[in-house]
Amino acid sequence: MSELEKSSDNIYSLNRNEDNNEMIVKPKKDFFIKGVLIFGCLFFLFSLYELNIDYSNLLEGTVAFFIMLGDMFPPNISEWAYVLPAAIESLQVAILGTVIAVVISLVLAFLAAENLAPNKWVARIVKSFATLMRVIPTIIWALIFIVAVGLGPLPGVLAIAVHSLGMLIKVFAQSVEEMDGGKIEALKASGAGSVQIIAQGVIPTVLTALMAWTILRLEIDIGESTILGLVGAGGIGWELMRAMRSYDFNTALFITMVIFVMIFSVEMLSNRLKLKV
Amino acid sequence: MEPILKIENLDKVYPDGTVALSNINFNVYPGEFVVVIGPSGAGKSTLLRCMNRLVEPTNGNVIFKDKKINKANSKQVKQIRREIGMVFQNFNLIDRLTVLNNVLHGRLGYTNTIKGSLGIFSKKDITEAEEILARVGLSKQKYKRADELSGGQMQRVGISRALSQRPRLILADEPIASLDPASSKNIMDHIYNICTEDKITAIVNLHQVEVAIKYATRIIGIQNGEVIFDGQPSQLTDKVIDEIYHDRRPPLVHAQ
Amino acid sequence: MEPILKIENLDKVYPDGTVALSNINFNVYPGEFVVVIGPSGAGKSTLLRCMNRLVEPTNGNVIFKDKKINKANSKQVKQIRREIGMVFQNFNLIDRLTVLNNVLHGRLGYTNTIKGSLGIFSKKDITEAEEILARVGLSKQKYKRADELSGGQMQRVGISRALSQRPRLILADEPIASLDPASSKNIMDHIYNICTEDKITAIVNLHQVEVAIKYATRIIGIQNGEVIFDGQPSQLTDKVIDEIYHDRRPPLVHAQ
Amino acid sequence: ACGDDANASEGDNGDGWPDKISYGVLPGEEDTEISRAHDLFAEDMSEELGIEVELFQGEDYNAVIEAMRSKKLDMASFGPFSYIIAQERSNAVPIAVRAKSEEDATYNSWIVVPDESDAETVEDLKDKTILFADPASTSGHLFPRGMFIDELGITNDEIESYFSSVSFSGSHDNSILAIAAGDADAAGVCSTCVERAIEGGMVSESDFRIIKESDPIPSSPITYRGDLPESLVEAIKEFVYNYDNETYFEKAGDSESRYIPVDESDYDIIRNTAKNLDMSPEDLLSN
Amino acid sequence: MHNKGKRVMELEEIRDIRQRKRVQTILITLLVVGLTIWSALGTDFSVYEVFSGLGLISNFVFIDLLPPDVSTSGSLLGAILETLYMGFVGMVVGAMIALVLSFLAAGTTTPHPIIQVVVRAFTSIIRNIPGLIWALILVASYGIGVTVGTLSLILGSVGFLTRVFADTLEEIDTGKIEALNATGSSYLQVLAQGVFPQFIPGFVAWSLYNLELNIRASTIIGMVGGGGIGFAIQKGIKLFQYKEVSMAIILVLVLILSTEFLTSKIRERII
Ligand SMILES: Nc1ncnc2c1ncn2[C@@H]1O[C@H](COP(=O)(O)OP(=O)(O)OP(=O)(O)O)[C@@H](O)[C@H]1O
Ligand SMILES: Nc1ncnc2c1ncn2[C@@H]1O[C@H](COP(=O)(O)OP(=O)(O)OP(=O)(O)O)[C@@H](O)[C@H]1O
Ligand SMILES: [Mg+2]
Ligand SMILES: [Mg+2]
Repeated sequence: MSELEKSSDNIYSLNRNEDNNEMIVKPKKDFFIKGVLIFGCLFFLFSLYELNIDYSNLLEGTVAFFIMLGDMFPPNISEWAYVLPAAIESLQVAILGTVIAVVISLVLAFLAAENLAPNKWVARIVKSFATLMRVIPTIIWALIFIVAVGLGPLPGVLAIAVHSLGMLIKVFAQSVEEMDGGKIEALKASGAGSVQIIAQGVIPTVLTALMAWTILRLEIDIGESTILGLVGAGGIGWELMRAMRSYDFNTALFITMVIFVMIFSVEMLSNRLKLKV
Repeated sequence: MEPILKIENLDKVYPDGTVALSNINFNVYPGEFVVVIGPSGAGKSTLLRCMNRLVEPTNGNVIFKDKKINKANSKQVKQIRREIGMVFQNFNLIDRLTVLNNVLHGRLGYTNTIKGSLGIFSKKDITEAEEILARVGLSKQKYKRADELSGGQMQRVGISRALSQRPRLILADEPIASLDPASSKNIMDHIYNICTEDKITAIVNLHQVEVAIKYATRIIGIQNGEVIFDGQPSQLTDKVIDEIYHDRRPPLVHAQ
Repeated sequence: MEPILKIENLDKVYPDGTVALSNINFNVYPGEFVVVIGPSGAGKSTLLRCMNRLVEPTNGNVIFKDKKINKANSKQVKQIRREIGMVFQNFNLIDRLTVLNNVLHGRLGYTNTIKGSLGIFSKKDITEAEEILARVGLSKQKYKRADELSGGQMQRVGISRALSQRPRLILADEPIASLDPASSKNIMDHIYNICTEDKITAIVNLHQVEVAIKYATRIIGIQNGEVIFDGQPSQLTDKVIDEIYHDRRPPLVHAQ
Repeated sequence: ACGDDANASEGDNGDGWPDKISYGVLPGEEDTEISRAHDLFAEDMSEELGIEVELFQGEDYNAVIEAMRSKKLDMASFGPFSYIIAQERSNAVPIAVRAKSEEDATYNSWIVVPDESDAETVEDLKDKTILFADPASTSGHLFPRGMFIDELGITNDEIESYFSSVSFSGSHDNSILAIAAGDADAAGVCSTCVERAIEGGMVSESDFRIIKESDPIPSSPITYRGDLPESLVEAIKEFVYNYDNETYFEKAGDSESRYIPVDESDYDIIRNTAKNLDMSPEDLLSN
Repeated sequence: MHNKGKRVMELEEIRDIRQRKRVQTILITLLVVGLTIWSALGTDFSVYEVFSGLGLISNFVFIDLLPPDVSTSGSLLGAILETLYMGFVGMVVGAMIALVLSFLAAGTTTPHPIIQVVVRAFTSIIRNIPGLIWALILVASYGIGVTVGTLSLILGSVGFLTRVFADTLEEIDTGKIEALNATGSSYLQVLAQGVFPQFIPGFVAWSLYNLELNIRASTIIGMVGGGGIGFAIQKGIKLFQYKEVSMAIILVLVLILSTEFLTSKIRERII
């Protein structure tokens, strides 16, 4: 008993000692963050000034905006026989583009993740490559692929795939990098090879994140595929343009609603999956 | 008796210049239950991880069953690692997989790449994994996801994974540091009993001196990357302990 | 003496049908150090949380200093909560704020909404918070961020936050469950000493029977939502313990 | 590689005809309507020629020109300006335009000002803000710019300094809307686009005034790729010139209209204007 | 005995659940594969065509697009700056609006579930209508130029940020909020002192990421009259000045990389 007492006293004094050794750390004045904040505010004002937005027009425009919204009602569904197949085509373009991107990025992401890549440079190169793919607008990708495979949905699929690839590589690699390194080590320590480590250790761990990103990307891609209609890739984007050009706002609203429903159902799906995974 | 593991003049200097180990020499003989103690930052983890080359030694040799691990090529390293089970402080299980699947990961080193990647294991491996789970009292949990377990249960899965490698040597790096005292005792009992029954050699890093004294057949004390004690638990006097921890002796494991 | 807290016929049924508490009755008198023990899922946390209405009781009354908490409107609840400090298992500090700021959160209930929201506290509150920190040995850490502390230090901040409310009653829900044994002792000592010195009544949920015996002036044993023991620590025989935990008594806190 | 491709798509029709013809349609800027009629046209042509005709509709003439250039597209309809580029870049040859008569096969470019503007002539626009539709628009950029140069006696490079600001709205619609709202002092727009916008209720005739009208601009031609087999071209021409499906022309905007033959020289006026503006295909494609 | 029987049942139950989950996984996989095949058929996908077109792609890229026309970089600089201004203003205004909306939309902080549903529905509409469509509508009502570009970027930012902010808020440790409630703090105090500090890292990180998104989005919005580098790109394409387009893309790349670099520095300091 007395020994126990003694040791516990030790603990106490130990704690005291530890505390005494440390200096009071004064609250850090972080000039960096303050600087960034001030700079951000100034830059915001400067940007506003440079943009030279006409605020009086803002009010008028808003009135016009709501009048226009009002004009759009009720939606005109008489064109459904054209709109729905076009919507389906856009959906197909988005799905296939996303799937291709996911499959390829699953390979490349492991090369881009610094904790798994054979070396740092491979990771950096793959990542810069991914950035470039993201920065080139989908429309330009579409043009590039039209040269290769002609008009139609196919260049749309490819354009979406490449553009998505750029984002998915980045976010997949990030998820992999965020993974607890110990788990990888544990498999390594049991003599597993790198493919096995990825398949049995990394993928199960990051699966939820991958699925979330994939579905988010699908949402974006449905939106993108509507733009691609404009470059001859067909689909619902062209229908929308057609309606807008012929001032058929009621049909335009219907088309917008169809697009909304497509993207929204994917969002719902992702919410559902979040509960399940 | 031939040592199962020989450490010869082992040095480890991390790229940032930290000298984590300097000139470590000792042999471990089959059947020993070695506990490594030492203050935080002494180099315990580094030492253990050099043994299966999760950390690349800077100098010296680590010889496991007459094979120099530090000289082995990547294929040989994998083969050697198969025979060395490792147990981690924070378990390092793959959360979303079942307990059984996690245990079967111990067989990956023996399974061909494709099958292993797809998680296809032989009937025999599965039966064996189930037996191991029965041994650590987790039969009922085998289809649970690893992240549905309590800490103590997770560590038992960690041990099972190591066991399913049918290892000759088990390395455990603070296997009980993130467990509550009750689970700690349970885990140490399991490691100790299994190693004794199966004649597996064990090297365990521990912070808790009493626990070390209770289980070890031999204790190695490390400080500043050097072995400063190597002997029987009975030889570990308070003076020696004080020396190992300087006056940084970790608080004892008592609430009362 | 008037009881500070009266629990009358308290029931709690969760929306999913779980009966967490049924017909609990007891009084707590000023200065008592009550420890509530019981197996996991017995309803200890539910009981404690009913006391400051973080959980809405289904039936019965919780009367704190003659005010029925369960009948109070939201403003009154806030006033009552100000006088009841609470300490949590996982500390529940706001990570990115300083230790001092976290302690000052205990004063929010006394500070006007705007000032409190902006984190502006009176000179007096600050001095007092610093005194409390000095008491628990954290003067040097007061400007550190809460997430830079060790678990034991975090819990001391948790206690300080509760103290800065100048509470009449402290509720602590397994305050040491996520701490190592050494820090556990330290924390229990702090809670005990402070409550004794300041004459604060304490109700503490614990898993560790020995710890309960060591500190409690009174022990309440709960099982399946019912009080099955209420008495002095000395009355808590092994037989009673067995009964409380059925055969699910938690393993003792010994590694040796 | 290109040659191989062309061969690859050739079927076993004795005359080296391809398996199918792909036909790309852009909405010409003077079109009164983007119609659903093209499906019908493609179907009828397919029936007549006995080979499949695949139809692509889009908004972006770069896509059509590039596809034709890499021989992924056999026939296309272009706007006047995009046609002269397509001729240069993709070897496009014009066949016909859709119109009621020769005279009707043209449209105009207008310079318009807001109704309340003081400007009566182009000279009055000095130091005012000018809006073009989009950089590649025939009637929304090329011709208005040409008119400024002719009327004001300045060079192409002086345009930017002559006016206070010169910018692009992106489309004829945007331009006329901006004029109606008084956001710009003048704009170059196509006559038919404005008429369409009035019909659509976007602007009213009283919102703007026309201060200058251009020479007639030939309208949008159907073209084929120059290296199609002679016999196929003949068959296509015969089909197009004799095409008289009332339903089609009705849907396309005017049941009275038919396809009227055109040839390269009909577009010389565009080429000349473009040349004056350094926007001829040679200038654009040289870099 | 009885006990044991019950436990065995449990084990089997768990196995059943596992098996059901496995069946579910297989079904989902089949569904995805099925959808993919359906899409491949619908879009006439052919790997052969893709690969046979590679030569044409390289022709186009290396002859038409490259090398970039450096001489135009001067005139493009104004456009890229305009894009930056638009993106930044869109981000700041969008983040401010989203900040308020997200507190209403997150389950953990909303004052009332009905408000939560309304705000969520509202932002979902904003988010799920593509930026291009917004731009088309906005151009029709506000005219052309940077106003519309900025407005559609604000709309896009509000839609995106409200969602991610709300998700971040919902991930916040409720225990900490409870701890403040237990001290008798008021709703606003809990938000300001308990929720907000935890929310800051997410707030900053997502806002900065949104800046990047905005800069990229403005290349599309510019095409329908929103101004900035997007319009320059569009103009380049239409006039077949592909080398100018590639120059513009390089400028966008530089801008994105520098924002990425800066934002990662800021993120490091704040988290
Ligand atoms: N990757 C690394 N890079 C640089 N230095 C490292 C690295 N890993 C460990 N070190 C340093 O090497 C020394 C030994 O570390 P090691 O982790 O082996 O100690 P330990 O005895 O296991 O400590 P603990 O009891 O805290 O786990 C320490 O000073 C540590 O900071
Ligand atoms: N929010 C809830 N909804 C439904 N059931 C709940 C909820 N919270 C707790 N319970 C159930 O109420 C019972 C009592 O739970 P409580 O957390 O009070 O037990 P405890 O004694 O604190 O257990 P432990 O020692 O594990 O903390 C348990 O059966 C638990 O599953
Ligand atoms: Mg260690
Ligand atoms: Mg509890």
